[in-house]
Parts: sequence; structure tokens; C-alpha cells
Amino acid sequence: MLNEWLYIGLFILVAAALPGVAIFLAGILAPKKPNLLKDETYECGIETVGESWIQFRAQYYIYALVFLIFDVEAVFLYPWAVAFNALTLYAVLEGVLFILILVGGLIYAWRKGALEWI
Amino acid sequence: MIPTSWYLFVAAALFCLGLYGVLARKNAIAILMGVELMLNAVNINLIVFWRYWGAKEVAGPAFVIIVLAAAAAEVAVGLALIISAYRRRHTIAADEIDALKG
Amino acid sequence: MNFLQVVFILTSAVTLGAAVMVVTSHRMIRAALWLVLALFGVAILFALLQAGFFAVVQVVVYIGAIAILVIFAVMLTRHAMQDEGAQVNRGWWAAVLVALGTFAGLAFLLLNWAGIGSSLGELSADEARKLIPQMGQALVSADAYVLPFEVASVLLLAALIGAIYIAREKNPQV
Amino acid sequence: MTVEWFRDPVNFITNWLNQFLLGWGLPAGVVAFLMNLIGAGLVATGAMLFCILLIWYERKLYGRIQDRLGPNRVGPWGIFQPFADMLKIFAKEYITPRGADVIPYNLAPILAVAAVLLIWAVIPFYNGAAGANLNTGALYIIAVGGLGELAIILAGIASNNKYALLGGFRAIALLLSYEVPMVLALLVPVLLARSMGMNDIVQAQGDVWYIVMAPIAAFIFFLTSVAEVGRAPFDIIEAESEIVAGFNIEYSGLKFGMFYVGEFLHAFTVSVLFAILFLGGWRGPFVDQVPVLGAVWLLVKTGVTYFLIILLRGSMPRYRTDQTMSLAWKILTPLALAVLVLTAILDKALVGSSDLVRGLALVGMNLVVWFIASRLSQASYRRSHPVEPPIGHAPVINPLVDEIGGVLE
Repeated sequence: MLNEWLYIGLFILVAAALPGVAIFLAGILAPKKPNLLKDETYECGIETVGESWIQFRAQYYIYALVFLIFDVEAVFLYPWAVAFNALTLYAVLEGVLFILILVGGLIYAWRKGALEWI
Repeated sequence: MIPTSWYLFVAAALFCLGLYGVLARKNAIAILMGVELMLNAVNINLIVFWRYWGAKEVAGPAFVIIVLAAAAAEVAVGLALIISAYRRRHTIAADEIDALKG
Repeated sequence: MNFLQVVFILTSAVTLGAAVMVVTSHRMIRAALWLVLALFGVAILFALLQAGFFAVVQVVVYIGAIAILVIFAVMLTRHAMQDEGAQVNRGWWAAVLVALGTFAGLAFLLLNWAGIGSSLGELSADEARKLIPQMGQALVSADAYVLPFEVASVLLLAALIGAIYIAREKNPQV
Repeated sequence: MTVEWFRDPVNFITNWLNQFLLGWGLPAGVVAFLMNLIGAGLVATGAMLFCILLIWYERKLYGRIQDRLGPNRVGPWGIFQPFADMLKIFAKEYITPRGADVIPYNLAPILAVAAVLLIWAVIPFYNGAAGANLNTGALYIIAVGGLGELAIILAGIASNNKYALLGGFRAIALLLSYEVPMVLALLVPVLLARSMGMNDIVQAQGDVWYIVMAPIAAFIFFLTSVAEVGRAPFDIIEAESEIVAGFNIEYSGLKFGMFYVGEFLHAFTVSVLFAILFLGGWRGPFVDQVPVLGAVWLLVKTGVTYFLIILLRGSMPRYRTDQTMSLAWKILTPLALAVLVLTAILDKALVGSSDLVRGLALVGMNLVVWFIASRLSQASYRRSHPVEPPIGHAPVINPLVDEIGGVLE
């Protein structure tokens, strides 16, 4: 068990090192001639007005919110699906009830127009 | 072979850091982050004691999942409240949001 | 000092360091990014504890969803604090005292605990694999945790409805 | 001995190397560490190098779809084109915009590639040759996908550019929306196999592939995978003509190249995942006798899936953002939930019956759900797009024409 996680851990290091080393090497090879105009924020040639951190609509937040709830729901359901053989029909219906309660949330979000992209 | 106490001390330190964040920070989002750290410390403890008792009883892990749901609900509603408060009063300093009526 | 212990010490050092940055960082967006690192460190601790399921769940839920939600919220309310000036209350020293006192109390309890000298060996593969099916069964069986399971779903539903109701803009102006 | 070598080369070489290193007198722990490091290094580098070939293949095919020749100058059939491109991009200057947050800014392209590469850690190439046969494989894939989203957020925040930030947030909103049906669709094969391990899921597809038993889940997984990659028709998140390329606008040189490579590799990786989860992975004729043949079958199935993804990219127009979002939330998510619930109930209700009955019931259920879903979506389309005949013209019947707003004269 721990051996598999050792592999995953080493894989994380390797997977980060590969692009990291490539980017580092290219940084050595590539020319470095920065100037004021070149380092300007790119806005299709127009000068940037105001600060770059503009205000956002709450719509983004609502998508992330619904996603979070369904993500947690899925985390509950994965062990349920793995243990499926050992479950009685009653236990399966408990899981289905769990899903149906959250479907109510989806319907609410839909009805309230929270899923519309404006 | 890692001593049980190491995990518990790390969890205790994480909990206290979170506690400091909750008590000291002004920004309401920072307070929520502190709460997240505290919940994580609790989760570590639950898993450590699951291992300590021989990984047979499933109570600890089951509780971790329930804590996860609670954390998700707390973050969702907490941040929604913060955003709403920001929209109405243009501040998210926890000590300035003191009126009960919007 | 074996390999696992070295990994543990490195991981917990990074985790605690990141946690310190979370509670002290002046820029909120930095604090959120440090939070991601701290959460990842906790995921590695779960993997070391051979609770692989929770290591993965930690990344899925905390990093993949909660941290992103926090970052969104930080960006949405960015103008409020301007990331300057005092980020802590006037009574911050009291908070330090309370946190240190809590840690001292917890340490005192731990040092007097009977199992303080124990250490966690390695589970066999079979034992570690049993966790997920066992938990799946326990969560839906009537003599275990079916009530918390269903209550959790109601809690999530309530959070979803409440948060959408609160966060929705009443008069959307484009 | 030679036969053994031929049948299962990976385990043969692993055992040999293990013995060799132990023979040197190294402690067992160090040997295990080295073996894992070598394995991880080989798989990761192999995937990266394979990606170069892939870029050539895709450009060639994409050219043919558009009635062009594609790359044909460098080497035979232009096969060395990606190498030339690589050399070029290595020599390009990095331009870091003023005010960029340097550490997250440089971390983002690394994370973008690493998040894709990490999926390769759990892929079973053939029976007995998987890096890590994690018992949480399916969730692991979701987790790694979350890291990819983090890379996009980092790029958006750190670039100090309005377009990057806006593009990053739009990308995240879209990716999160498509992750919901993806997670739910992934639950269906997990439920049918009773395991989250990737190799276990392949093992469980002995009699019949899951694309037969769970076609709707396969369909949803395929579409959401394409969306997660950010490919056409869901490429609004980095559409050059809409938001000047989105989150990666301020990246240049190899840092941009990493996002580009990450996208190609991701497209191939999701093809592998689809082949494993729904097309039986390494299963095929003679795999019991010669396990290594499984790698060939996996490659063939992956190739077919990848071909489909390229065809989709070549032939579909881009969806608008609101259409993309509606597809995720209002069609795919309810569909995934319905299929999940019905699969669970049917599977448990038919627990005593034979596999044939169970399979047929699942197929029938999928067909019924598909029929109902298509009827419902057609009805709702007609409700939201009432056909109003222009004065003096015959009513427009073709819905496609209606969609683009044109009128057949």
C-alpha cells in the first residue's frame, strides 16, 4: 500500500521536474532583452486603464458553489458504489434517497435561474 | 514506524494556528480559512485514532466524511454571506459587520 | 530516523509553515494560495497514515472545490480591504495567548495520555483496502450511520439553497 | 526464460533489475525507492515524448479534414515538424509582464503539465503493468483534474492582466460545470465494477465492455472529457477571437509551450481513460496467453477514441458560453443523475438473475432514458425557439438554419 503511494509521490516530483527543467533550460538558451514596452501588459496594443484586478459578477461564485455541493455528494457516493455487493436493496435505496434530496437542490438552482449564464 | 504522538502534535499545532487565525484576523474570509485549518486538524486526529485502534472500527473515517460535508456547507454559506455583506456595506471586516438589519 | 519519518517531518514542516503564512499573510490572495499548500500537506499526511481514500478526497474537495471557492470569494470582495493596513484586530495579542494556551493544554493532555509511546506500523494491503467498502457499508446500514448520511444530504441541500439565495444578485445589472 | 521475457517484459525487467540492485548489497528500501523512481521517470518521459508524435499526427489529420496537406516539409510526411517547432520554441524569449506575481506565474505552466502527467501514474498498460494500482483510481483522476484547474487560476491571477484574469475565471467556471456530470458519469463504471481501481475496472469488463452496458455514461464521460481538455466544440475558454486566448495570454516561449503541450497530452490522456473505463482497456484476444499484447489493444482503442476527438474538433462549430453551460447543467447533469439512480436500482433488483438478463436490462434502461431525454430536449428547444414565419415567406423548418439566424430563401 505505502509502496504505491511512494510511487505516486515520486511521480509528483518527476512530473513537476520535467516541465520545470525544460522551462529552466529554455530560459538559459533564450535571449533576454527586456524593455519597457515589451513588458507592458498585453491588451492588443491599447494602454491598460485602471488596475488589472477588475470586479467580478457573483455568477462565477454560484457555479463553483453548486459544483462544491455535488463534489461532496460524489465523495459520499463513491464508497457506497464500491460496497455495492454487500448492500441490501434497502441500503441501495438509502443512497438513491441521498441523490434525490440533492436533485431537489439542482431543481431549486435551475428554477431560480442560478444556472443561467448572463 | 512513525510515533502516534508526532501526528497528534502536528494536528494540535495546526488547530492552534487556525484558532489564532479565527480570533485575530479582521477579514471574514481569513477567519473562514482559519476554520478550515481547524477542521483539517480534527480530521487528522480522527484518522490517527482510527489507526491507533488497529484500523478496525470505521467510526473515525465515517466521521471524517461527515465533517467534510459540514465543512463544505459552512464554506458555501459563509462565503455567500460575506459576498452579500460586501455587496451591501462594502466591507468584509468581521468587526464592522455588526448590525442585524441590512 | 527512517525514510518515512523524514518524509513526515518535511511534510509537517511545510504544512505548518504554510498554515502560519495563511494566518499572517497580508494579501488575501496569497493567504488563499498558502492555504492550498497547507491542505496539500494534510493530504500527504493522510497518505502516510495509509488512508489513501482521504488523501484523494482531501485533494478533490478541499483543493479542487473549497480552495477555488475561497479564491473566487477573495477576488469578488477584493476592493473591501485593499490588502493594506492592519489585518488583525486590536486584541491580537490575546488571540496569541489563547492559541498558545490551547496548544499548551493539548500538549499537557497528550503527554499524560497512556498511548503516548505508541507508534503506527504499516497496515497490510488487505487491511488498508478494506476501508472503503467498510465505510460504504457503514454509511448506509441502519445500525450504523444512515441517519448522519441522510442528514448530511439535507445539510448540503440547505447549504445549496441558502447560499444561492444569499449570493444571488437581486437586480442583476450588466 | 525467453518465452517469459516475451510475455510480460515489464515485470521481467523489473524483477531482473531488482535482483541486480539487491546483488549490489543495497538495502531493500533503497532498491524500492530506486525502482519506483525509475518507473515514474520512464512513464512520465515516455508520455511527454509520445506527445511530440501526437502533435504531428493531429496536425496532419486536422489538415486533411480541412482539405490541406498539413506539415509536409520537414522530413518524410513532415514527421520532424514537431521537433523543429520544439527547437524554435526553446529559443524564444520569455516575456514576463510588469507586476506579475513571479512564483505563481512560473508555477502555473509546470502545474498544467504535471496535472496531466500525474494521470499516467494509475494507468494499467496491460494486466500486471500499472505504476500504482491504487484502490482509489477513479477519484484520483478527479483529484488530479482539480490540480489542473488550480494551474489555470494561478495563471489568471499572477499575470496582472484583465484578459488573463477574466479568461481564467471563465475557464474555471466552465471546467467546474463539466466536472459535475463527469464525476457522476464516472460513478457508473465504478458501481458496475464495484471498485475504483483502474485495473479492477478493466478486469470487470471481461464479458462485455461498459460502453455497451452504460452507453449514456460513456457518452457523458466522452463529452465532459473533451470539455475538460478545452477542445472544440467547447473551446470558448481559450477562443482567440473572443477573449484573446484567455488565461495564457501573458505567457511566451516555452512557458506558453507547456500549456500547449499540456493540452495535447490531456487530449490523449482522456482517450486512454475512456478506453480503460468503457472500452475494456487492455482486454482483447490472446491477452491471457501473452499479457503484453494488452498494451497494443489499449493503444488501438485509445487511437480510435483520439481520432473521434480530432474529428469532433474538425467538424463542430464552437458553442457559445451560455450554450456550453446549459449543456453541462441542464442536459448532462440530470442525465447522469438519472442513469446513476436507475443503474443502481436495476443492478440491485436483478441481483439473482443471470448476467445476460442484467446486461440486457441495463441496455434497455439506457435506451429508454436516451429516448425520453431526447424527446424532452427537443420539446424544450421548440418551446424556447418558436418558429415564427417571416411575412411573405414559408416557415423555416430546418432548426439548424433557425439557430444561425439565417432564412432559406
